[in-house]
Amino acid sequence: EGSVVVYSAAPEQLVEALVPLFEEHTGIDVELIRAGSGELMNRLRAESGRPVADVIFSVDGTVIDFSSELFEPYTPTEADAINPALSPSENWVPFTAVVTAFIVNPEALGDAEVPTSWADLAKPEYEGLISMARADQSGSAYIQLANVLQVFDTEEEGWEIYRGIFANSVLSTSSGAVPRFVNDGEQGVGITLEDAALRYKLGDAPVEIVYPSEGTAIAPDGMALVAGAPNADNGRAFIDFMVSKQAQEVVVEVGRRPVRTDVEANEALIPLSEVPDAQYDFAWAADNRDRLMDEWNEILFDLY
Amino acid sequence: MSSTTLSGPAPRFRLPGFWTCVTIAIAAILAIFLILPITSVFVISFFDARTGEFGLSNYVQVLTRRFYTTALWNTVIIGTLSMIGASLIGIPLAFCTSRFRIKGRAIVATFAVLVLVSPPFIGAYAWIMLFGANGAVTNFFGNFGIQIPSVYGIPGIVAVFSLKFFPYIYLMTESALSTINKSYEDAAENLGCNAFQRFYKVTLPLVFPAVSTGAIICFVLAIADFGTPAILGRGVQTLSTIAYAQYTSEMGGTPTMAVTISMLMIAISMAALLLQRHIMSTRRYASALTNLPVKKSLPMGRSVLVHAFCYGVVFLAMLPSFTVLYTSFLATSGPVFSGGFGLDSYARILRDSPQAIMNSFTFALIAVAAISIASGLISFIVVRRDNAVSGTLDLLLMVPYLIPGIVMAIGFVATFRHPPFDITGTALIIILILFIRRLPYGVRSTTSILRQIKPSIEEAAVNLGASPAKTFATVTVPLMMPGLIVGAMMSFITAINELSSTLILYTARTITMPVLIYVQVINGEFGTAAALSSLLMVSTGICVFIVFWLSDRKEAAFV
Amino acid sequence: MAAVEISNIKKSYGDVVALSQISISIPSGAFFTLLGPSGCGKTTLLRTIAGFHQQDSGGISIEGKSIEHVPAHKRDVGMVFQDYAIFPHISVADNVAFGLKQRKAGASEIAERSEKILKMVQLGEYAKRMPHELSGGQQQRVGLARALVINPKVLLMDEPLSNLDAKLRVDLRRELREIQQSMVITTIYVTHDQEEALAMSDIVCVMYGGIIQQAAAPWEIYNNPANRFVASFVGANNFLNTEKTDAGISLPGSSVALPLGQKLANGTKFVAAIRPEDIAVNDNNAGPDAITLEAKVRQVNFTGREMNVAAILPSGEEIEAITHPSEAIVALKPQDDVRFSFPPHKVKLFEPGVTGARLQ
Amino acid sequence: MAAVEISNIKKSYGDVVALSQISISIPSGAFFTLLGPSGCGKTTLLRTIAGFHQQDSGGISIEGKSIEHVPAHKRDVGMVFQDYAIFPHISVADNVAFGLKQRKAGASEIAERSEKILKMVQLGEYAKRMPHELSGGQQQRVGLARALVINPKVLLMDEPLSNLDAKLRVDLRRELREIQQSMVITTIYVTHDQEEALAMSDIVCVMYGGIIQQAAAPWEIYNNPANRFVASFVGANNFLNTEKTDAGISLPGSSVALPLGQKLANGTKFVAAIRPEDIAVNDNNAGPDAITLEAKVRQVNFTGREMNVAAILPSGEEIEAITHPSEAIVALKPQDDVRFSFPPHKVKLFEPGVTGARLQ
Ligand SMILES: Nc1ncnc2c1ncn2[C@@H]1O[C@H](COP(=O)(O)OP(=O)(O)OP(=O)(O)O)[C@@H](O)[C@H]1O
Ligand SMILES: Nc1ncnc2c1ncn2[C@@H]1O[C@H](COP(=O)(O)OP(=O)(O)OP(=O)(O)O)[C@@H](O)[C@H]1O
Ligand SMILES: [Mg+2]
Ligand SMILES: [Mg+2]
Repeated sequence: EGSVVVYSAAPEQLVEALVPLFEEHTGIDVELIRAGSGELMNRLRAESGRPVADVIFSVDGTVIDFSSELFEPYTPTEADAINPALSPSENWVPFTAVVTAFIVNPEALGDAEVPTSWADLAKPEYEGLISMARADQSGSAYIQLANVLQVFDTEEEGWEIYRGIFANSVLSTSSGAVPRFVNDGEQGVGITLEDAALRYKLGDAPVEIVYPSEGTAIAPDGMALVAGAPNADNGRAFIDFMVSKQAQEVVVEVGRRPVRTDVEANEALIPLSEVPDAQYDFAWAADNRDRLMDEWNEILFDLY
Repeated sequence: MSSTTLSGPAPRFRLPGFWTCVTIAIAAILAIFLILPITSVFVISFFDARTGEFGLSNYVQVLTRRFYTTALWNTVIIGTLSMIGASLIGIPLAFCTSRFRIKGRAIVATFAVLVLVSPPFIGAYAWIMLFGANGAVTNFFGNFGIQIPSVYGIPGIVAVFSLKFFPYIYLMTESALSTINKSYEDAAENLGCNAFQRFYKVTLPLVFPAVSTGAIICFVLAIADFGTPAILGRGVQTLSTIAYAQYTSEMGGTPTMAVTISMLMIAISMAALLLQRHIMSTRRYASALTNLPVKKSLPMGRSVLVHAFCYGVVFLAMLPSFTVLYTSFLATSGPVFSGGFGLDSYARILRDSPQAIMNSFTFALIAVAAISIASGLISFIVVRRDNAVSGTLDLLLMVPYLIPGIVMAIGFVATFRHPPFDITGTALIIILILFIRRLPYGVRSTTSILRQIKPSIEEAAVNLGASPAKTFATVTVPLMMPGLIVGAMMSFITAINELSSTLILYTARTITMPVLIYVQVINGEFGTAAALSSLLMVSTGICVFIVFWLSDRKEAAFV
Repeated sequence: MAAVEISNIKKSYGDVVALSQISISIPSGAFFTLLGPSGCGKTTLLRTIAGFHQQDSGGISIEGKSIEHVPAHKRDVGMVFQDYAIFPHISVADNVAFGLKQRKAGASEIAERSEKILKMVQLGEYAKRMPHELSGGQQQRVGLARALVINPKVLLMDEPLSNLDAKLRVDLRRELREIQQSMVITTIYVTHDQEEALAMSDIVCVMYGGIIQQAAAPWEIYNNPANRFVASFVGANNFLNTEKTDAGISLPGSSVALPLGQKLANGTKFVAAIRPEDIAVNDNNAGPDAITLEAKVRQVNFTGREMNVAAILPSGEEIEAITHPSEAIVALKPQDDVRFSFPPHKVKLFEPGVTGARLQ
Repeated sequence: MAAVEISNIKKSYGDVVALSQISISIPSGAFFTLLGPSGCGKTTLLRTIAGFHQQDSGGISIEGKSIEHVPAHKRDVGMVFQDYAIFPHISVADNVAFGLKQRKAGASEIAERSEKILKMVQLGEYAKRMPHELSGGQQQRVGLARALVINPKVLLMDEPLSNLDAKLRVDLRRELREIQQSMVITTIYVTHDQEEALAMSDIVCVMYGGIIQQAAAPWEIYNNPANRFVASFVGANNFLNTEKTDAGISLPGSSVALPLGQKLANGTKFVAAIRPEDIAVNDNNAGPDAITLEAKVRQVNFTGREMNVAAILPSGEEIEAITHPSEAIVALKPQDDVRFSFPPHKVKLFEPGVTGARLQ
């Protein structure tokens, strides 16, 4: 019954689990383009005259808010089942909650202790030990930046800490590579997503998951219908399916937090309630994006 | 007599000849698919990144901000050192294999070629797996308390580039050394030079054109490669990593800074090329080949040393490929290698990636078919028709060597997203960019074989009554066939491994293997990336084998 | 009617004038040779006739028909190339059949004519071979057969023997001439080897600087060169500078007058040419009417059939004699005095300059 | 004392014997030429002397000293290469200075000696040029200057003129000989051109199949060839097969006896050699003691100084005569009857076979 073109920044294992299920369920063929959210937005913008994609899938919501003209708001059929705390914007539909966490390989830390907070990461003993994705290329890395700026008393204090972390970090071009480096023992600490870290842990890697004590962002990953989508109906069906109970249970299996209130989290993870919640402010992150990225660039220019 | 002359046919309008039409068609293709995209990229770099005003502000920014100037220096330093490193490996290796009897010389040469055509990007990760802080080799030596130098930073990048690009120097120098007139070396010896003096006073200057051409290729590739410095740089910024980061930045918009930086890279490459041309223009080396060099047998002791060096170098350079091959057979549990061997990774790529595999082969094959036809015709124009157009064509075909794939791709997007040329997102745009980027390989091969075919053979056909088009089809093409096939293989190998431009142009329907490998690698999915890479290496290896089998000067066909 | 009529052909490559005002008329069945030094325009003229490039002006007609607007592949002139130009990817038989196929001849006719011509060039058994299995001389003959089989109106050959070694060259030039004579085919032959030109041709046409210097039978060319260039290019020659005085013309060091029309003005400069084989060395029988010059030996070379005595005249000019070898001459050493003598009627006079005209 | 003494040199490449048992003694200051067809081992011998490869056995000494253990770069023999081998990346002056620099000569000495030698080879003004700006003949002279400037004990030259055109070759061989004589330098010269060998050398050494066939002065080589190979390779020759019968030895078609020692057995086969220039064509003055053969003309070629009459004997053997040109001979046509005559004492007899020994 036709096809749907999906631009996805979702991790491989999520796509592998969900897409065949959707195809089986609806009979719609999925054409998937995988890339970082930055690259996907570039493409959407380049193609805006004649859109190719129908849905953008699993990107940070602020990215969508930031270029909302490229998208068409849509309310899924089962919108009621979604945790309202995870659904802050009209422009997009949450798909899963993404929790920022540290993945730590104690063996690769040398003399340094296992860090427990953002402030720890800014300490000099972690110099060169931290793996972090670039905030200008990875949506989750931008969340990390906004997260740090939000959990301290003043934004200046946040910048102070972030600058320290930045200086200690080795930047990686993609967020997927961060836990890989920690797993391989090339670096000691990775700032990453809980589910990515979980996969390594489940694979028996010598790593631990640590939640920063100041608070961590619990951010919904969003999806949205592309304005002028060639297969808009199939796009809607895709979004509907992804918030369905069946799909959300699969989400849990691969280690992600569900958005539905009627689905439980993965048992290998601590309950969401025990995670120090930063009360991450999406609107602020979206509104200040230009300013924060300019500042980020300045740090980059300073440091290198 | 005069009456016969009068009754002769009156002068009549002559239709443009076959070759005139072909020349026009080729010129049009190159104008649209080469010059137009490059021009549109060039134009972009003059619009201010923020304000959109026309001017030099981007260049001012790039040339004054410390961040960019440091990167510029890093780039030049990495390019230069890698070029020197590759020469220090490539020249001695070429000397050994061309002047001494090396057992299994073919193996050395084959490995050198395989190094050239190993899949892009994944190699740098393989180096980390071996020599990283927790790499296999590092740990092995660590057990004995031996500290291996870090693979990170500029030294690591330079080392990796030297090992990755030395085959260009090796292959070019080797072929030059084995066709150099031995009389020169005899003369030097006769005039009192010992072996070493002979090498640096006579032999080396004589192969300078080949060495420097190889070196330029190394330099250009080293400054355009973004994968290796991105992975091994650890904070070292180069123009290529910045260009790529800027292009893929979340902020989106027109990739103005990326383009400006790329222009700088092109300018550096161009400067290097012009410098080399300038040096070469003051020398001329044509000489008759009356006295071919011979390979000497060495006494046992020295022979062992030489063999160890030759095999050591190519083995070291092949290490990442071996690592990738090995990795592809490891059993996996999610992203983690669970210990032991298994075919999980292959099972996964067969399940998930048939589209990419299909695409890779289809696109490369179609592009190669087009390249073969075009290069046959172009080489005829370049070699046989000695006029302004042919000279320009020859020069124009150097351009794809100098333009990084990412720039070409940005140019394609900028040029072909408006009607009537709206082909973004189609297979056609990928095939076209493969065609234009790999065309020089085909043309170079056919041109060199056509130069060896005496024009009198074609004239003989015309003289016997065959029209120009028929002569080309029945005489020129069959004679060019070996060159056409080698050219086709070369463009196939390079087209199927193309990453930098397709990465920007691909869509779900048009994803290719190298792109998929890239995506997998940055997602940390090593197993599948390794399996895909191995598949690519095997298909490339088969082509290499065919080229070896068909071409006279074997390895020389690859440079 | 002449088989080939060339009138007023001009051809330049940019600034280089390769041919200027060439007019030739070649009788049917003649073996016509273009002879001249490198760069004199021989190849250019031949290729213009074949149609590989267009003349700037002037006309060519073959058997009375202008071929100006006939493209190269329809001109029906056979051509044998210096570098053979045998198609290397097809057999000898297919090479020979190539032109017939272009002319859409029937299969049986092709087979018959190819076989006949291959027999004629003594390659009957080689039909199935590939070109690389043939020697240079055999390849040359395939090239000849391929050009002849189409029954061309004219046969063109551009230095067809120059890539072969000396012995084979002499053998093949005999064969070539025999085939040409037996088929009675009008032939234009290009060479820079004067011996080859003299030995093979009905008419030798000496070219220099894009201009025809003389076209005549070999004997005439050698014995009656029209100008100094022909005299120097065909055969060896000594040129001695002299001048008309009141006393007439004689050579410095000799009082014997050279034969010459008396109309010339005093003070006019000339060049006297004497062929080295006409000079006797230390000939005691030379009469008083012979011109006798004293000289100092520079070098004496024995070349087997001949002796070559190079000497310096008191004027500083060099003179060379070629004689039969004799013990007396072999014994000459550099710096020895030597006496050269020759009959005045063997001396020819030319105006100075490379192409100075013949006097008398 | 001989300048170069070669004794019993042997050299094989795998199965190919390139030199077998070569012994030569070259007097000081001589111009010694190795002459032979391609592949006879000339280059191998020369390169063995230069030290580029080692002989299998035998010894070489120069000026009385064995050079067996002296490496090539210390042998002090100059070498001029066939393909010039002028270093293309340095100027003419630097090429010439190359050997002196290796010998650590002082700058002023280098400048002085280079200049002097460049003047000697008439390249004084070309010192600053790059090699590619020189003609072939000029490059050859740079090669000569470069070899001579180091004052070598022996000068070796491997076909130094073979890449040049005919006229230049003759000029340069005179110059080469003059320079060699003025510097009195022992020279070993390799060529396959018999005329060149005869014209230049003090001693010609004819080689064939890795063996020396004859080493003697040019006159001797030409007039007294030691075997059939030398007779055929040096100069033109007609070889006619014959046989000793009861009646002695004569040629078929003639009853005049050939001079010969009577010791030979009946039925022994011989080859009679007669040089074409010793044959008279249709000579009515030929006496009864001249050998006279009737033949049919195959082709008559006029080559300027000479006429070449090729004819077929009744036996089917081909015979060729070279005579002075005359109108009568020019008039001969193929198939005409012709009479060849020559004095019996000009005939030489050899045993059959390529290197058949000389009889008498
Ligand atoms: N394609 C060309 N472009 C420019 N000049 C040319 C070209 N072909 C020939 N010439 C020049 O025209 C003149 C005549 O050349 P041509 O080839 O006819 O001489 P040739 O008599 O055949 O000489 P050769 O004996 O060396 O073959 C020469 O000066 C040559 O340099
Ligand atoms: N490097 C080699 N390996 C094997 N055989 C060789 C080698 N060099 C020469 N030969 C053989 O040795 C023989 C003598 O060769 P050489 O080069 O001395 O001949 P040449 O007399 O110089 O001939 P030319 O006149 O062709 O130069 C030939 O049969 C040749 O094929
Ligand atoms: Mg020519
Ligand atoms: Mg030789």
